[in-house]
Amino acid sequence: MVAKKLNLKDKYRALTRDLDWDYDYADRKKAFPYEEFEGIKITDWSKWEDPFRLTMDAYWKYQAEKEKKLYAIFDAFSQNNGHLNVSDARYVNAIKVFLTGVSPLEYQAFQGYAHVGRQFGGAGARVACQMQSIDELRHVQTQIHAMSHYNKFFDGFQDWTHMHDRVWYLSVPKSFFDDARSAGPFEFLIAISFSFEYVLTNLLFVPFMSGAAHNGDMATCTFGFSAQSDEARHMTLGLEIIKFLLEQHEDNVPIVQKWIDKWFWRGTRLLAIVAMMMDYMLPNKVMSWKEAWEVYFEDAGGALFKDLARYGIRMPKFVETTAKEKEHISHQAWWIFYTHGHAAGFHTSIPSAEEMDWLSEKYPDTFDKYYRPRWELAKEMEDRGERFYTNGLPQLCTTCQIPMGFTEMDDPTQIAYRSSDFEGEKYHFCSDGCKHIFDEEPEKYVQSWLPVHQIYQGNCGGADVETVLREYYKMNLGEDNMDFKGSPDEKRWNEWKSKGVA
Amino acid sequence: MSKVYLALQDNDDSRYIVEAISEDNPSATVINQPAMIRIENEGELVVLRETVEEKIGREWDVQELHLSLITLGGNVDEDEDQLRLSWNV
Amino acid sequence: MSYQVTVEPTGDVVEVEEGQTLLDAALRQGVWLPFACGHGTCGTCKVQVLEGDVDVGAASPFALMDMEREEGVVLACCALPESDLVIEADIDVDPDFAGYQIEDYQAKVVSIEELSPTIKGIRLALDRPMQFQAGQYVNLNLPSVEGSRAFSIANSPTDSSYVDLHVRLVPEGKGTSWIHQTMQLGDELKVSGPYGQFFVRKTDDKDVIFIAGGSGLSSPLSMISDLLETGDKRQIYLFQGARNLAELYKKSELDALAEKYSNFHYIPALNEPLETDDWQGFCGFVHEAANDHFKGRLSGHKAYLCGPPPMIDSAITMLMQGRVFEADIHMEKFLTAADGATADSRSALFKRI
Amino acid sequence: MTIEIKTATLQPIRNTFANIERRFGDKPASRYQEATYDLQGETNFHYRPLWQPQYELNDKSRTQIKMEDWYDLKDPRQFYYGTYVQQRAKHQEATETNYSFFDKRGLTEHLPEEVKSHLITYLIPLRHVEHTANLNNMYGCAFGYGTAITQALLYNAMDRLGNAQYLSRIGLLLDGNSSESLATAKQEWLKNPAWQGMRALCEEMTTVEDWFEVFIAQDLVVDTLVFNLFYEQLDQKLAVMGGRDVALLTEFMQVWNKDSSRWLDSVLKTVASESEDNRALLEEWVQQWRVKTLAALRPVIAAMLDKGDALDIADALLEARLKKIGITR
Repeated sequence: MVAKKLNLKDKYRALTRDLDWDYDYADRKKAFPYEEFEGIKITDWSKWEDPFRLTMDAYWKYQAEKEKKLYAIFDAFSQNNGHLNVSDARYVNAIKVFLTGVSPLEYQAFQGYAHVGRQFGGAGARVACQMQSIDELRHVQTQIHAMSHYNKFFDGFQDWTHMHDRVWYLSVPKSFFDDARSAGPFEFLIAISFSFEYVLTNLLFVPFMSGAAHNGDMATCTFGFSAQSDEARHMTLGLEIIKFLLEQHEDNVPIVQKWIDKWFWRGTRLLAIVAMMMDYMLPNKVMSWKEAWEVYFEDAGGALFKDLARYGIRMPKFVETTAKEKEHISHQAWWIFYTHGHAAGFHTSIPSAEEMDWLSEKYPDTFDKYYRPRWELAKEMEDRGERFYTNGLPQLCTTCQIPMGFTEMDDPTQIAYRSSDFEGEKYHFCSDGCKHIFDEEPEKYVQSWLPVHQIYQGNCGGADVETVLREYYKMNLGEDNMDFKGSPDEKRWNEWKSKGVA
Repeated sequence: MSKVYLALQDNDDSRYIVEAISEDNPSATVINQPAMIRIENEGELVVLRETVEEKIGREWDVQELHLSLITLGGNVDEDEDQLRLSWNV
Repeated sequence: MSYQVTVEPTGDVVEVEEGQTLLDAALRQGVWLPFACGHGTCGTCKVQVLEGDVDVGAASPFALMDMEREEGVVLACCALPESDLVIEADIDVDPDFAGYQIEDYQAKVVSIEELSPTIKGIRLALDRPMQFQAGQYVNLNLPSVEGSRAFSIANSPTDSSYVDLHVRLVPEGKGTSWIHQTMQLGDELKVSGPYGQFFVRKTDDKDVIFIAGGSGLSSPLSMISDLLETGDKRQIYLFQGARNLAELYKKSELDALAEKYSNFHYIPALNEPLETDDWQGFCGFVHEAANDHFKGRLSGHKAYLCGPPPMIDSAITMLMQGRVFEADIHMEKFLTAADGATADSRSALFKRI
Repeated sequence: MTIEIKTATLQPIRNTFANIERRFGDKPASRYQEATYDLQGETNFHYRPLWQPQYELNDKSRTQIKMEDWYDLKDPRQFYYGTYVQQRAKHQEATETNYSFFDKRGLTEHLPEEVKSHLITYLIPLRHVEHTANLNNMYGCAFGYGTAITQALLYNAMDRLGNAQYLSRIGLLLDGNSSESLATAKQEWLKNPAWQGMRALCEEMTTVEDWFEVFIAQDLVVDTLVFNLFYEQLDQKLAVMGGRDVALLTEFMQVWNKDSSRWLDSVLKTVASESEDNRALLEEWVQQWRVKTLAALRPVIAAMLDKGDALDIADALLEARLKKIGITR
């Protein structure tokens, strides 16, 4: 008998989706209980198109090969003291932000996809999510292993997981994923697979990867490339889920639109941290945040939303605000950290004269007018030995949890304040986008664990900032925080460099 | 009597091997150096397959030691269950 | 210098220019390949090279591993052909695709008919019968015109000793100008075919909607004749669009078919009827006629679109708003020299439309 | 041999991450440790799940089992992602060789019809049991606490998908890729009265709430019995019937079971020895699911194996395992 060649699509179906069956003895709704409460209507799971057709044998084979290659590079990196090859020790602060702010999100993604990878009633969708779950676990673990060597030579990496659960600015990324995971299964997928992985992920990974490459960071660059090679599955899952929901039932369209509006805005707020990294934290610059936004969102996203329009989906709400924000957001975010540098787990710094010129060139309409004067003043004060820190605790936006430092985009001298009343309490927001999100689901956002409120309420081990930083955050004060200038990181770096060790 | 020693590349497999050696040779000294782990002991040093397997969580062939080995000092006595270093008198 | 790349398992042929990537060339020529990042890091667009030489380009070592490189796998988004190629991609072959062999034929012009002021119908007798599926096209090599020109076959496959083609005169178009102005009865031409993935998915028993514009009546005519001649009982709707009555060709033939077969419905639409046309039918664009006929609820149908890109684009939007989606939309875009360079940056949301 | 390698003197300022140092002291840590301990968020969750407002996102009370430190449930195989996939890739490569050997030598044609029909009626339907195991291990991964156990459950879940796919490929070998044998085997699973007990049990397991109970039911009780009955006892019977070669196709599952048992035994031993409450609870769960599983298996085993004591043999094995783990005394 000559075996006929089974086409890949039919074979994959036979090996995955055909494993499931219709229940006769137990209540299937009890086995998959969370599919309906969001109002999403699934009429026919069989219409799910498998976004990729990877069986476990091939998965093991290819992923093992990737891991072998990746860990060979990690081993070589630490054996050769690869950290000495970075452009400047200041660069390392960018990856401190990554390990404390982003890697725990990969972990949350692992958990979120494990949940939906169990809960979807459709076997095709489930298996796709399971594979993403294990990929996300891979990402967090390879990131830890890539940073493990840096941790041995620089401050600020050592308590990344403890910090993620507690530190004020890390509640921005943490609340983002807590929000997605606490939502229903379909919202989770629109939030993470579509809005984040498909629409915005290039803005996170490409700048970090090319930033690493431009600054001589072989380890980060390599895990970045290695992680991106899994993204094929993740991005196609993002596209499949949105098409599937939009095609299943027309009542899903407004629900999906609402989620896109919400998660696009939440995503842009989360990315403020990438914006400041690109413009201020990389000694060797890649491109400006504004340019990255134009290439990766405005062009690519524009084409996507043009296609989505056919389903009756429009551009996310407040997208017009982001067109203005790209001129300001990185400068304002870095200013927040500069003024609170004593409470940050990484080192801040004032841009050098050359860097300011670069910023002027990249932001001809805004930098010289609004931001250069601030930095020049800060520099003057620093030179006089009067480096200042803002001592009070900032008010936080209830939704995105970023301190209220962003301005009205039509008047960059005016801090933006929005507020809503709910059950007798007043809640504050940094923008129309964040206020809108709150107003749609106030019961959810009143639960936010706002770090500043918590400190005031005495839930963080003390009322004064120093005790909180030392005891509750477990920061090594004088080592992890404050400016790069004068830090132990700087001192060691200069010693290594002057001795010519390498 | 002089010390016998093993120097291993500082990689993940070595960490389990060192853990096993430390357990089987309580008097041995472990010195972590850049990219390298040196274990030395007065008189004798033994690497037992069984202990390494327990630490590393899989089957382990004594000859796999050579994948991570940089150098050693002492006369070698190796079989399928162990590698023993000592100075022949 | 350009190379010909044959994409298996569909057999589509793509011309790739020097320095152009496989993916770019394929997408611009309407051949869909799976892709996502577009710059060599994700690996979605892996294809297997079966014949020929390729430069793998800037593919990330993680997206394309050494063992895959050794096996001749490349990423279409980075790969630059260095010879003619045969590649195999992860695309589905439709169960309704007959996959008739593409061959070269010698053809003779046996009739030239004026179908409308801008469209000529020509019949080419072939040196031997050509098996094809209704909806497919042929390539013509015309004297003194570089390259080949594609035209859909308008006759049903029942008699395959000849092909009927509908040729609209494209202003500045060298090929169509030659056909309209120079071609004579008895001229000999080289023809190759059959090509294309446009055919009726008969295994899906949904009712069908055809939307045709300009000379795009050719394929639907062949497909409808084929369905009706083989006694297919599903409901068949043909929406034919033209500017005015003179351009609405084959009307009486189609009226007669509708008369003869109760499951065939013919709805012509004119978007700029002349006063002298005394037009009683639908006024407006052809996609509007379809939308109007079904009152915006088109789900449960399969749709076949054939015509110029703007018509296709409007029809897809109308269909999707009427809840007919990609899996049920099939089309043949008539790209002319005038449409060539307008390919925008596109998303990976849709595969075929 | 005394060659000294000269290295630059660059002293690290710390040996590992602070959380690892707090647990194991200031010394270099293994990759397993750095990639496992304390990874999961533990406090200050922002919102309660809309789908389970009675719990936090990560919540220890999703099971009645109590652990002082859930990270005690470490994996003796030291599996983090990298070591996991590399280990499985090795097994996969060997398995691939077996399958292609089987295929190339046309061993299907040499199988007696009776063996083929046994495979379709009894072995291939197990892919649906494996599918259930995939769901059940994902359940534990999603609702469990601490990376030590949740990552191992995820690897187990993916393994079960792999097992189901290998079982399906046996079907494709038998039917020359027409999928007919898979369709027939599925009908057996759905319609054959002998299978209905097992099918009902599988369906029931996916509705149980306590994730640790699901884990016990599936990975300890069902798996111990099923692997013995279908991969050992059935294997012996097939060998007698002239189907010795089938072992080539099920080797992966056998190797896998050995590997996974090592992990399971170690984890459950830790849980059972943590407290008498835990042990008693485990025992209660085991006894409940043991009774149900034996009843569910009885008809299919009676039809499949000629030996009257097949179930007893499997059950004795389970009993021995429970003793070894310390669940029963």
